[in-house]
Amino acid sequence: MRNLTALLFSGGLAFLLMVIAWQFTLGDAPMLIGAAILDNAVKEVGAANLVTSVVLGYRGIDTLGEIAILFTAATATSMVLGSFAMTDEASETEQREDGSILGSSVRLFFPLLLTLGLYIIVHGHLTPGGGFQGGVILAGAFFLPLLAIPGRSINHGGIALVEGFSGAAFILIGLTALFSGQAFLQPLFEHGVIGHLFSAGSLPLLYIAVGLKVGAELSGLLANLAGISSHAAEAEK
Amino acid sequence: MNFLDGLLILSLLSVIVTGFAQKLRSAGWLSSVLLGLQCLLLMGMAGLAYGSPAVSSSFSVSVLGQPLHWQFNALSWFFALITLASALASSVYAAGAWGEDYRLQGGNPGLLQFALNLNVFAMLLLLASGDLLSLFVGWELVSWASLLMMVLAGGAAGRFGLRYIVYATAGAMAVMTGLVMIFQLTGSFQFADFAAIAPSLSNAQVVTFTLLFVFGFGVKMGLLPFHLWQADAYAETPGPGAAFLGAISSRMGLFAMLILVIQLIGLGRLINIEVPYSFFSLRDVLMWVAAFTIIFPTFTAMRQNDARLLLAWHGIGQGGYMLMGLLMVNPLGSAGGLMHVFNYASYQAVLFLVVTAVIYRTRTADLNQLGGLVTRMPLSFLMMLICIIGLAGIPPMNGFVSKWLIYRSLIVEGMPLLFVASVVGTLGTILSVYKLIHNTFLGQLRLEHEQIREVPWSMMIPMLILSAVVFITGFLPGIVLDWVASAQAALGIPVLEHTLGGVESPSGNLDMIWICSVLFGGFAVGALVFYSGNKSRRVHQLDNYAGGHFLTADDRYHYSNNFYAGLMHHIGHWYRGTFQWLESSLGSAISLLSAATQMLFNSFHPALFLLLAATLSLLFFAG
Amino acid sequence: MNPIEMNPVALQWLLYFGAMGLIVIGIAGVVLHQNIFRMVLALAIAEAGGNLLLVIAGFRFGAVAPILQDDALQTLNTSNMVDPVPQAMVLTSIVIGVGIQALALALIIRIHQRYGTLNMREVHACMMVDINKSAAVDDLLSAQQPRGRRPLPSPPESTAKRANNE
Amino acid sequence: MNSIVLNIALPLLVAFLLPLIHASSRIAARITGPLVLMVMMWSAVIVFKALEYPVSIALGGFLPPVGVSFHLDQLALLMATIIPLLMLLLWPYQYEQNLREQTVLLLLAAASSGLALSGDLFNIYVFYELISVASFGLAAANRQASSFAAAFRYLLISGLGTVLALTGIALIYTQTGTLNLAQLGLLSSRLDNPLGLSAFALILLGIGVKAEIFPLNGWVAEVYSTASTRTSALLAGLVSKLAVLAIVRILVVAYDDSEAGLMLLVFGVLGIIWGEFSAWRAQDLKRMFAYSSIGQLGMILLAFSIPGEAGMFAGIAMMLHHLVVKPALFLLTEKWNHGTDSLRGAARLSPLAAALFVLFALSLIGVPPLPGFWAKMLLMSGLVGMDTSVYYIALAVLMIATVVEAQYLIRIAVTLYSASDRSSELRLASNTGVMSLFAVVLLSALLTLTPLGSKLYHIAAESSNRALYIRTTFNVNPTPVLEHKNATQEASL
Repeated sequence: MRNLTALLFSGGLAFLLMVIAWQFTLGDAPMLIGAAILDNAVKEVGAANLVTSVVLGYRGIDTLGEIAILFTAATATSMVLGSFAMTDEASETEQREDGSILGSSVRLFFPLLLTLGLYIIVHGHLTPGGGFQGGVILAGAFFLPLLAIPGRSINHGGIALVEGFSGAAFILIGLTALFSGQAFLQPLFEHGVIGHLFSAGSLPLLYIAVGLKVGAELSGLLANLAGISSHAAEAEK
Repeated sequence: MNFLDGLLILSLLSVIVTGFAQKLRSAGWLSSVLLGLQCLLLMGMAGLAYGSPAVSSSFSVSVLGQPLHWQFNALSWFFALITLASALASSVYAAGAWGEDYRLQGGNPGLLQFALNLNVFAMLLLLASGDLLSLFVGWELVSWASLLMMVLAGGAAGRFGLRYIVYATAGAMAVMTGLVMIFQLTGSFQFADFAAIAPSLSNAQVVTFTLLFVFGFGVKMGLLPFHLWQADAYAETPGPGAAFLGAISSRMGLFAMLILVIQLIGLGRLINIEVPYSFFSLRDVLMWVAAFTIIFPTFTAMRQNDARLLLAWHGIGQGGYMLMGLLMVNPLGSAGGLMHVFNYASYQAVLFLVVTAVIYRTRTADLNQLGGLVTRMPLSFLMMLICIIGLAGIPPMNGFVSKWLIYRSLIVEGMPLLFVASVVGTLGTILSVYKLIHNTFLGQLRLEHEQIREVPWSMMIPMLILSAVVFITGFLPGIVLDWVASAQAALGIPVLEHTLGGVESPSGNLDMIWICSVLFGGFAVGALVFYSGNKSRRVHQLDNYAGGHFLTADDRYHYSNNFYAGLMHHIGHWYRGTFQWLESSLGSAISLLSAATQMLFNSFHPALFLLLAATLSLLFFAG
Repeated sequence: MNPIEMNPVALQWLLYFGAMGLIVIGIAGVVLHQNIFRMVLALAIAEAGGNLLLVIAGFRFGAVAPILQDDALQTLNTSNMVDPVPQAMVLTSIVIGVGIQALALALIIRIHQRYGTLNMREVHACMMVDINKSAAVDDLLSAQQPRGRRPLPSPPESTAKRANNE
Repeated sequence: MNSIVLNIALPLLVAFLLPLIHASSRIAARITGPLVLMVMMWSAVIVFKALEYPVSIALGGFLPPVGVSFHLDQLALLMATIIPLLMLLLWPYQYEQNLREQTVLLLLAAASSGLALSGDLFNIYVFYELISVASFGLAAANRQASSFAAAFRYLLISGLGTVLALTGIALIYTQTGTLNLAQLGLLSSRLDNPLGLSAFALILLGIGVKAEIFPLNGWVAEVYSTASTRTSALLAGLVSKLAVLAIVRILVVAYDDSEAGLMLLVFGVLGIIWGEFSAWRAQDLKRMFAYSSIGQLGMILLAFSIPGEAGMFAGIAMMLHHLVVKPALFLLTEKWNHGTDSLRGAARLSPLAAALFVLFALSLIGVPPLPGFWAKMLLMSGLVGMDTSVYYIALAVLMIATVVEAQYLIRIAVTLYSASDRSSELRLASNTGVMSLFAVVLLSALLTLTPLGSKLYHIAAESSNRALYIRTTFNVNPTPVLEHKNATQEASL
């Protein structure tokens, strides 16, 4: 009965949403603020990647909120899963062998991933990608050994340090603008030559902060989830 | 700073003082003194009752741009007099021996005095209201203050108090709806503004307002479908509190209804509105509500076996007379209604106090456990006798005058059916008060009550004074009729022409001085015959025989259980508890609804409702 | 096939149907599944649908991604680009989704540990028992609705004796 | 004016650094949180005082509508002041091991301030999500199995709500191509069609999860009865109001004079019915207050569904009243979390707490002259003023609900004061101090009713003025608040 109702209403919802969607014409975006941004972003922000100029410039406060959400989620997760110490205990009890293929490939991949991640972060204002994407790759780099090499644990103190300071750096850059008489999160510095690595003012700095923050949060999150789940499996046995 | 300011401030002070002095031994006397001072201040405004213009309080508050102010006119003064007098009587009663006893029983007499003062303050505030908003504030304060009084006793009282507050809140909500409707019409809460637009209201609006206000204020009065809360709640209130509440508290509903329905909307409008498909006008409907309010509770009272319940049920019925009288255009009727407020308060207070005195001595109010106390507590008996004569509306007591006025106006106005209905109600009253005095004071004395004595003077004096009032205002009704006439004038309805001894008007004449003289002359003749014959012999109360056999005190020949068995044989099947049934059905329905609503919160998958809501609201807009 | 070359109407069908379909599939999935882990997966699907819808909002025929590369860097021609704002918003909402999902997984781990089940019905029942216990209230779902605990009737003497003997 | 962003930046900054501060000095970590909240309050008060007419500030220096803007009017700043204040009152001072909870609370403070100030649709969504995630964390912070389950169920509903809200935003963006509320207001004719209204419905449902809107509030009772009382107080008192505020902002600015208000009305009425009737049968205090809070939120929604100043005035008044009363009532349950039957005689052991309960209950029912009465009267007056049958039905529901409310609240009061048949073990609630503070707030509101009323009226007049909002945002000729009104006109109902 419940399922039937749910199905019926899901069908209804789908139909109604399609009715709504059908009133749009594809590719006919009104481009109200979009056009304004496309016109002015190069002048105002100076980043080759216009999405970045939106993410860090026009809607920088959203990005701040976003990393705050990630941070909150990480904090809440560790609150739910307990203290960091538990993961360490769990890893001490691990007795599994280190698979040599996995181990060596991880050792191979780690620096590569690290480099790739950093590259994507640093070039966020020029090419597709940026702090978030790069941050995820960084987190992947740190998470791989955890999966592949048993007994390996992540340095949570380090993560806390990175996540704290990178988040703070983002806000401090914003506050610097505020205290120098501009608006909060207003891009600083000269724009430079568009398309160059050192351009777009403070945007690359912000993206580095975001990248490190995201990387740290995600590694912390993943480590927490991984650690506690192996611990739980242990407890069930 | 005029007398009204003084009165209100003193009243507020009394609340605070008695609130802090609860634990004091002398809290009762303190409270009595404070109430006495308030009475004096009220007397300072006595000019109101003899034609002085209304007194306005010199302070006013403005809330949300709406001024609240307070004033006293003859009507307010009349009600305030009753309030303060009954409060003073109750306070003195509770201050002395009764309070000590109450403390020993585990009660807190200081708290009772506090509640009394709080009620008085709330009522004065209501009576002094100078606009609709202050009226409502006062109204709510009265409601909640009387809740405090009702739940003092704890136990079942809490349950009854809760029931009361549900009714009261429902009423308050109706009143508030009416008030905000008025506000939306006039843009203010002033009486004058509403009175100004009242003639131009459409019939539908008049009906709405009338129904809202009659329901809202009628709940407090115990008008018929909403009367269930009253008897239980009053009966469980500690004795002096019950006397006070019974005497005046419900009349606040009448007061507010007078202002809104009779003064502001006007009876003329009600009479002109026909109920569709009938020959009734809206006014007639209300009068029949009043008539049924007289009959049903009175006959319910007859079946009660607890003296307090019997009195409390009565109180509901008497409210019907007042409303019926006041709904009459004739000055006789409205004067009767107003005077009945005064009269009823005087004897109802005494009756509750006497019953409390009986409880104080015997520890029971069960009419099957009492009897023959007349020799033990003769003064109490006398006072109860005076008051039940008043309650039954028999000369020479004051109750006769007000009921006569009402009956007379019913006849003059040509409403025979209503007249019959109210006479039937009076019949019930007589039967039930006879049951009260018979089962308490007459008949066989119980052995365990042989040693009890009359109650102490601290309890006796308030009762004596009030009984004297019952008698004097019966003998010289002109005293009260002066006030009543001024109150009528303040309400803007026709004024009764009266003399010191009664009424002298084209609609009818009544001279109580003459009636009383004849009556007491008759009594004197009877007494003369009795005492000159000198054939009587005094025997002990337990010295009885029947059919040639001596009866010991162990033989129960006091006929109390299933009183009026013969009558009940005929009318007993009419007692069906329909209203109780309606009330409990309503309660069950709410409970059922509540269970249904809780199902949402107990559903194991609340996200389903999100899906439902999303689909339905999209359907609403996009579909 | 290059989507730009597709029939615009067909493309519209595909994209909007895809987005709305994902949303509805996700919501229906959350409602229909009893396994709480699957619910989280369904939630992720629904979020993907929402994100897709956002991206479509900025779509223009014949436009390119809003990134100045190669030639465009010289000409700074931004006229034939898609709207960059939805892309930024999608980035944000994806990250939000990740945060929520991580937290959900953490909660699932704990729930599974404590209650030993992933079935929503059982989890709910266990939770209600816990809540009622901590609130010292009789189970609201039970039929013993009249309030106040009624003592159980004492067992008939014969059974009590038998129980003692055994 | 720009300094108001500190209310978001500062708590975020400290929250990010709190683990590091904790690592270096525990004492510093303990005092940092309250300190930050005080600074936030101070900064909000300063801006509030300096504010003569609404101001819009552009974040990142990009003028609206292109950039994100904050709309600073009296309502927003009032909320921005209340947020840190309430958090200070409900801060977990006495617990050790609460570093993460404090972090999350700071994040919540930042997000709440952001939500109150923001003037951009997507920015509102982001801050709303931050509030959501923080509240999931707080709901689970108890670390009981039941609180994990409740938090998960809460997360699930909330997550679906997020999807709906995001869909709504996407629809609006597709339709108008902008996210700025003021610009949406200019384009409101494009939104006053089935499509725009559907988008509003979706956003309403999405944000409504926090606002305890009727069918989306399955989580309320569970979370409030499993989370710590402070969390419940915060969620019921603050978070729900902020969600309502966000909805109202969107409604007033972008959906003026449309059917959208009707939806609020319907949800409000259903919420009242569901909440109050469920509370009628609730058998423990926490759940009773949770249900009652649903009912109250319904009333608030109902108030906001009345268009114009009257509705805004009533809504703000009810909101503030509930914001004071409900947290206080929740604090009461910290020690009294038992079936209502076992509360018998508790007043003897904790007279102050019982008296406070009665005070709050009376105000909640709306007994004059307590503030709750005036708020309710404004609401009723607004409903009658609409003079439409739908609103009369709503009025009838409100009346019945009030009676039900009176019944269950006074039932508890009577139970508290009735004689106990056994020695009760219920002691004084430990938070009587904080509760008394709430009572002081309530009573001082009573004493300053007239100035407060006129102040609130001005706030309402300002925030219900759509043209003013749009003008402010585009910074065209900033004008005194009530320029269009007769300045001497007294606040009236």
